[in-house]
Amino acid sequence: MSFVVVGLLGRRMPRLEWGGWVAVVCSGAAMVVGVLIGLGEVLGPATYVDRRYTWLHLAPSSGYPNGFSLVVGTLVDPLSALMLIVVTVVGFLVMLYSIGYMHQDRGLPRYYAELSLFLAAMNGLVLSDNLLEFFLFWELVGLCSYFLIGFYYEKPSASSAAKEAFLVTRVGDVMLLLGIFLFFYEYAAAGPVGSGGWAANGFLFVQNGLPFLQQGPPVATDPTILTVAGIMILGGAAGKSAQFPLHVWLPDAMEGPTTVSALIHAATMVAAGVYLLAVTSVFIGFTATDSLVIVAVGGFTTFFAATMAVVHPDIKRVIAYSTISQLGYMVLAVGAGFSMVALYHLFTHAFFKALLFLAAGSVIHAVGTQDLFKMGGLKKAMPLTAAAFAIGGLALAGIPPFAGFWSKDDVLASVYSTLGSHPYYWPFFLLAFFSVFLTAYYIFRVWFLVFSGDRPRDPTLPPAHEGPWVMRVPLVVLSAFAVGGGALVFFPGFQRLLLKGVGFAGSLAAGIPPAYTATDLLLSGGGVGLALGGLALAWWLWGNGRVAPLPSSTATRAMRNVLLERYYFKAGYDWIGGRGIYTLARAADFFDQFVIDGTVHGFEKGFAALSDRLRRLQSGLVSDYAAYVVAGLVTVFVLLLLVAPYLVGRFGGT
Amino acid sequence: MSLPEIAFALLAAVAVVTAIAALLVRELVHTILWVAVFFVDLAAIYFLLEAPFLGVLQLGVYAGAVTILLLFGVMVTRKRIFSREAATGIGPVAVALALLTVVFVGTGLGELPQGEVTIRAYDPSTLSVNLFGPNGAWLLLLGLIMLAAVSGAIFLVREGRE
Amino acid sequence: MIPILSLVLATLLAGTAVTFLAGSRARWAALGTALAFLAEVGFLFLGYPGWPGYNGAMVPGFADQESYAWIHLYWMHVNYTVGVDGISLVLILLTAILQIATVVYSWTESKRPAAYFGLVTLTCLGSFGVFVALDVLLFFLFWEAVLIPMFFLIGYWGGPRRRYAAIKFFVYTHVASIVMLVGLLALVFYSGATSFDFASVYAAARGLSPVVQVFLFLPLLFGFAVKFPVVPFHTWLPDAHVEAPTGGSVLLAGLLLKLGGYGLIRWAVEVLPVGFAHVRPIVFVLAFVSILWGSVLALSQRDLKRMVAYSSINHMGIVLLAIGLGSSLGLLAAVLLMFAHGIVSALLFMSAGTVHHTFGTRDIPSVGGITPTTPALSTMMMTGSLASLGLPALISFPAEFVALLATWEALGYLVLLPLAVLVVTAGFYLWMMQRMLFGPPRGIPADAHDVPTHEGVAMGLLVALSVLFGVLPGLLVNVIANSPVKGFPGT
Amino acid sequence: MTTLGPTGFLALSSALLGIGLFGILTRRNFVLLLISIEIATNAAILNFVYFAAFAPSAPLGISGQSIAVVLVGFAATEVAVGLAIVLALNRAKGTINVAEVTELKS
Amino acid sequence: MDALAMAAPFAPELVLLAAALLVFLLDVLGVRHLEALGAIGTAATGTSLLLVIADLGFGPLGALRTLGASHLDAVPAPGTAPLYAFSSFGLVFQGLFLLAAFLVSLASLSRPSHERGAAVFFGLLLLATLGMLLVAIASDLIFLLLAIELTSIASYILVGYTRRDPRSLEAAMKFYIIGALSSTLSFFGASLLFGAYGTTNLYAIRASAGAVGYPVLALLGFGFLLAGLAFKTTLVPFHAWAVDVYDGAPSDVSAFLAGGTKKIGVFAFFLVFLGPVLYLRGTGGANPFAGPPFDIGPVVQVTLAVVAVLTMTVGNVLALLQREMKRMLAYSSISQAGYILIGVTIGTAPALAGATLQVLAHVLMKSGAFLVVAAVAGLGVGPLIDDWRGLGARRPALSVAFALMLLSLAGVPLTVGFVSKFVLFSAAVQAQGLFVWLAVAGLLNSALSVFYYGRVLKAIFFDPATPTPAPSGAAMGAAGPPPLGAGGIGYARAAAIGLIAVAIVALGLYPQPVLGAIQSAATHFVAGGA
Repeated sequence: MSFVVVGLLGRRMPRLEWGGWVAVVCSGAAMVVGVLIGLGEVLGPATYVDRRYTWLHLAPSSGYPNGFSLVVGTLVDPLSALMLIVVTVVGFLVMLYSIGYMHQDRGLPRYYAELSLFLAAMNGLVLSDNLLEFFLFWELVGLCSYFLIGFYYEKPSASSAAKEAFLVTRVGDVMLLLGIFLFFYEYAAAGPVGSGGWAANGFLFVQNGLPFLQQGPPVATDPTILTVAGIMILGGAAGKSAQFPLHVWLPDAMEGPTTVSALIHAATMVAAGVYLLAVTSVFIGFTATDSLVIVAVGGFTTFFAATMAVVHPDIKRVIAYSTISQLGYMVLAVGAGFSMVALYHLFTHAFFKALLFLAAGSVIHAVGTQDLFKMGGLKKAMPLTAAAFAIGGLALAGIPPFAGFWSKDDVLASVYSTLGSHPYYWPFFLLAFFSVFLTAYYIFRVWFLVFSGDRPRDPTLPPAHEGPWVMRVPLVVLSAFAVGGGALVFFPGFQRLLLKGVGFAGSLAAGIPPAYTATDLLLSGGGVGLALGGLALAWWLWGNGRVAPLPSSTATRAMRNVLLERYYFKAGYDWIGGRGIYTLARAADFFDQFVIDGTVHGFEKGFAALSDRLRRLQSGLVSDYAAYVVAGLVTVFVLLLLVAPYLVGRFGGT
Repeated sequence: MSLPEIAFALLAAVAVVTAIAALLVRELVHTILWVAVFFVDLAAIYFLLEAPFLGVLQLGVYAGAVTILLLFGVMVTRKRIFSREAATGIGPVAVALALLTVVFVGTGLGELPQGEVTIRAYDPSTLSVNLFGPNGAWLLLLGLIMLAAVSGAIFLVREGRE
Repeated sequence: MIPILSLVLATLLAGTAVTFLAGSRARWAALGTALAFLAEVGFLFLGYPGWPGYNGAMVPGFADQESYAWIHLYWMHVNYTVGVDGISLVLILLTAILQIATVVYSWTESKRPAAYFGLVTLTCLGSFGVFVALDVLLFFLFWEAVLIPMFFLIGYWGGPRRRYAAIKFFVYTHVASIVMLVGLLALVFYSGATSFDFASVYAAARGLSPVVQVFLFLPLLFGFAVKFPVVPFHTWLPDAHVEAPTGGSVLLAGLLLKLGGYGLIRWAVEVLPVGFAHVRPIVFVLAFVSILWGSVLALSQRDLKRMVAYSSINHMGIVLLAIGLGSSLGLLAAVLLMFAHGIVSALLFMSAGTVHHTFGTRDIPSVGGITPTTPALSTMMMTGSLASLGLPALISFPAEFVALLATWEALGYLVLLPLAVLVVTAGFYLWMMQRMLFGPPRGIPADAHDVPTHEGVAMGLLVALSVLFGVLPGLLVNVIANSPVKGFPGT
Repeated sequence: MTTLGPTGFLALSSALLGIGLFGILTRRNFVLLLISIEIATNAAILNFVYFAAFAPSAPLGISGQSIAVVLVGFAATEVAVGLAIVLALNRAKGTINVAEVTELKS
Repeated sequence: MDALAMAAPFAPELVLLAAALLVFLLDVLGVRHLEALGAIGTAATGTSLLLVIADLGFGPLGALRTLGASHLDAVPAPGTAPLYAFSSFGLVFQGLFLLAAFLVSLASLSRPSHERGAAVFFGLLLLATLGMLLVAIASDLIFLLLAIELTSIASYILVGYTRRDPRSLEAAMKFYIIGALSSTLSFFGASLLFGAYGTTNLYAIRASAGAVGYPVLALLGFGFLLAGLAFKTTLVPFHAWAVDVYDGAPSDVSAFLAGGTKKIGVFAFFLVFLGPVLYLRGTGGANPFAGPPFDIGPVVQVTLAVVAVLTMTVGNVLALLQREMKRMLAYSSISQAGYILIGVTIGTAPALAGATLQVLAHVLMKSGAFLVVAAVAGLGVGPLIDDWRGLGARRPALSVAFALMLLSLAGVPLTVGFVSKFVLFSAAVQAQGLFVWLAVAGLLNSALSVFYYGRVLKAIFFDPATPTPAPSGAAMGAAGPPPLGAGGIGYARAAAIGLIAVAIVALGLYPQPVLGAIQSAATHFVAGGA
């Protein structure tokens, strides 16, 4: 059934303008199927549909008494159903939006082809029934991301950003790969299934018809390896989800079309990292160290990215930093042991972030620039967009009753609930908590800069207007999700999706649905208050179309520069990658050419010199030749009578 | 010291001296003379060793034919007859090498039974029986060598008339 | 039974002869030969267990074995013995594919075409021979027989420094062969094998003491390592690759390097398991150094071909590593990786060749943004690069995946090194793609046009294959896995 | 019956050999080279004659003298060939000084 | 009838002798056409070759067999040893010698027909060949040395045969002086051996080797012989003459020297040194220098091994930078001698067989190479390797043939040069122990040799032609005789070269028939059967 989805999307060779419609129709069909599957899981009892095909197989031998096989297959379970809904719905909407947004671009067939391939791969990732296949699609998704970031490949910055994205996520991928190896080698061998070790079992999420997650947390054999495995998997997730310190690529990835940013770099692909953590948290049960590291990464990233978003003048980058920040919340939640909460936030975030991006896209489409300080007063020309952006912003900022409030609040609440037993989480919780304020501030800074006021700050901007209906419809639909998506959690079916998805029964299900005790209420209130404060600050600073509200004192300027330069991380990486490694490579090249090859040439030269020296003995004078003969004779005698007897006596014959 | 030994010592000394003299004198014609003496001296040694046939042969072939051949060669290339022998660059090395060879050969002597050794006397008839009998092939080969040498030498020398 | 292997040899031999004599129609002769070869290889595959559609029982040992007396002296029995197992079969398939691709790619070669195509065919003949030979001398003969046509291909059709490169190539590999020959001879005579046959040597080598095995293994390792090539014996490779004509580079990278891997598996690892086990640390060091060195150096290259050449060193380092693991999983990975690298490096070298004659240079910084001008070329180039950096659904991925998996299994955290190098590998390919394919157009001559048809066909074939086997690696794996893994401890 | 100790005898033969070698190594005149070779050859001939005494049996010993006879003939032939070469060389290059005949070298 | 029966085994030798005499006779009678005399020489060597092959018991030629099978490898009764003996090993070598002579004489049919002295050329060629045949049947040291001298003296003249050419005469002079010196050393060595063993019969020496009364004297004798024979075999450091002589001599003669006469030294080495190597074990003797008693056999082996390695290495190193083609070939010939010496050093039947095959290969390769050089010189190409540039494009067939010879010299597979080295070095490995290092040294040397052969191939095939192409056959034709057939090379020479090229490949692919004969011969020889 789900292969149909993949298959449908796999057929992707749209041509010209209406090729986009082909893609839209395909993704629409995929959405229908995906949503149907999702609904099936929501409405009915949780089912696990697993189909498997052997991809690579080694017959049993002495090394592998049970043989060794790698399989591919599809697994539909609550978790994947959830993701499937997100992916297909957002995917369809973005596709639709693209029709309007991208209509004047060259290379449309390529765009739709790549986007479709991405959707196919993303679905494949979601539906994978084992880590190998997961990894396979994971990489494919990364590839599509690479292509789409570099869509405007004539722009050096775009191709450079694409490369950066690929490379940075590659670092994560490599860690993930090692994590996979570690995890299965050390752990599944002794796991609950244990019918001959990991080699026989492959990398399945599912054994004996049941997912691992249904079989209870297994016993770890070597906690060290498990810890390392967890950190490695976190590394993979951090790469994909742009967590510190592998976050640098995501802002640059905004070089791609906005639609791509919406779909890939906000809603789906970047969430795959969180999805990965959620999946694996279920069946490797991160150790305490792992959890702390994950919490630390998540909490710190949340704050870290939010600070950078505060000052940035590029509309898309601000949203990108916000994505990083929000992903940080999710990672934080996973680390604290609340995967379902993370997924919940993932779900809501996908919609409102896509909404924000699409709205931003709409703006960019209208005014042709991404510079916030050139925009202004667009509220009148684009009321729908302004509204949509506001809804998205509110959702992001966590103002009730928008979707973001419920999930973010849930994250904070659930993390807070662990603070008692894990005091080390405190600083990260506080960072995340304070980030709520920053979030509200930066997103509304954007809103005010773009929409409030009467006229654009840069008068040369073309007059703005709303996009065609294909662009408006997705905005509306997503706005609806952004408003009401959060409340879905109060539906039991959706709850079950989250809970079953991460394989925990009730006792561990704190936070789903949010339980509002007194503390929680205080927390929520505090959060909302912070958000409102941020909003207010934004209004106070930017509310009426001002250009530069703050005096550029030295202190703020320096800080601003640091933030704009992203704490010099990018420069540092560039230095390492560009200067450091390249210099090393040049040095190695020098070594290769002059030392290794030079040694060989040295032999050559040595022989040549010897040859030359010997050649001079060939003087042409026959007496010399006779002298050689006599010298040879004497040498022979020396050998025969002195050297050889000595050698033979010494070494006892031949 | 017995008489043959005294005779041998004298003859040997003469042989050595003449050989060295032949190589060191400055004028080629004198060299030929010294060589002739050297060959005659050797013939005497053969007689002493009770190999009269060889002695005669030495006189005839070496002291006679070879000496005359050498003289002939010297005469024909007479432009150079009285020229001084060119200075040698490897004199010391040559002496050293020659001496080393002599030393090594000399060590072989240490093994030989010391003291008097009786020289076997063979009369020429025994020799000829041997020479034409079981070892006839040697002479046959010598004949072939001479055939090749003569035909080749004539060819080389005849060239001038072309 | 049809002596199918001899038939193939005869086909190739006749093909070579006909090609040499065919004059201007040589390319047709070469193509015909290649196609006939491929057909016969297909026949071989159908008869081999593991291939879909095979219905016979799995035969341990070698299939299609033939043996005839060749040089029989009192003290040595050399036979003409040929046979295949899964490992050789896969590499033979690679030979056939690359032969066709090379011939098609070089379709318009105008400089002495008869000789060119003849030498190409001869190279493939030699490679085939290496893969089927089951006799020490026969193996060595074919091994060396590959050298000579390649020497001429580089030296006559190559680039500006071709003569130097040709001689360097020849001398390096010849020295290695010689050391290897000593090893092989010692193997025969020290083990007291009754003949030069693989089976005989294999059986006799069981009785050797560990010390002797180590001493026999080392020269063999050296001989094969140069061919691989393993750092620090690699410096012939960049020069040879850069100077060789495209067809030559393709065969060099695609086939010749595989000879080293195959030789190591067949004649060193399988025959001398104990020696191998003792020498493994050395093998690992060499492999790791090669992996690291190859990719770091690739990073610093400006010449496209040179970059690909160094990446070959990197990949073959992984092959060596996989072989060194001494597990059947590692062996599988090694063979798979060799096949993958054969296809991918061929594709990349063809791309480089096309870039060179389309844009007049291979200097990466001086050409850029070629995608709008030559979309087909840049697509295929991109596919090649991505395949080479191990992207899933392309051919290298399953191979590298299994290789790393096996590495982890055997070496634990040491796997971090090849893993980390994967990033570097991705780095230089992406850097190259960013520079050459993307960005604003730079250094593109006015008359530049997309890939010529014949080159496109050749490259397209390889692209298709890399996708096919990337998605369905099982096709090859089953064949490889069905070859009895000889010589590993416990088997 | 003559008796003669080997020491002096072999001293003579080795001395002659040494002198011959010395001559070959140091002389530049072709004719002198020929003479040097003859001196050395004569040392060998002397040896054969003398070692006849050491042979295990008389019939074996006689071959020493036979060899000497043959060698004398051979040496003469060799000298003849050498002289032919001297003459040809003298005609072609106008010199018989080997130090001046060094066109072929290195 | 009795005389006839006595003479029958010597049929090959007699054919040559008769032909030589016929040539001289015709010369005297005024018949001086090169073609006529050359035809006699070619026919004689060819016939003789057939007779030798027949004597070896080669089936189809059985009718021509003149040597009774019972005479072959017969062990002579002690004390009655004649000066000669028919060993199958010797016959094999006779075949090799005759092959070289046949090829050279065939190719020489294409020498410029206006050239003077055809009679001397072919007559001496036949006499030299006769000498070589006699070497191969020698069983007596003096017989051996005299036979060598026959060949030597004939070849002194052959080298100086182009009488007007000062280079040729200079070569003859050097050849003569070093040759005479070496023969003196050989005879001196023989005299010492005669003193030590009381006989000059090699089989007797071999048999009584274990009971030598004066080991040091014997060693000295072997040392002198080593030096003397090394001259012929061009071992380092007794090699220096060879380069100049091969360079200065007419190329056809160089072919004969390198491919033919040099090999008598090899055979002589086998004949003389196999005894000490194989049998002088445990005989001991007071070593005047080193104290304790020692085995002579290993001592000789060590010495031979050193000389072998030295020869290979120096020959190769010297060839590296050589710019003249003939000198390069000469040095390569020297290094090849080193390989061959390995066979003697080891002294086992496989080693002997390998060395013999190497000799065969070298006969083909080196005489072939020099014949090509002669042919190319006839096309007006200069003596430097650089002068050969672009020849591959102009004369593809000739170039390919030459390439085959060079590749074979380098020991590249599918050529006979490879098979011979393979058998030889595998024998070294088989002998185990320190002999393996001989194989390693040999193989490394053959790797080294690839450098200079590769350089030549590069010049011929890769380098562009020299800017001013030398005048071709047509231009020369205006001044001299009409151009020769086969594109200025001459049909006979082309045939000889083609024959060699084919043989190189054929034997490289399927050496079994020849190798089979060689192995049984070598086995007999080592076993001590006369």
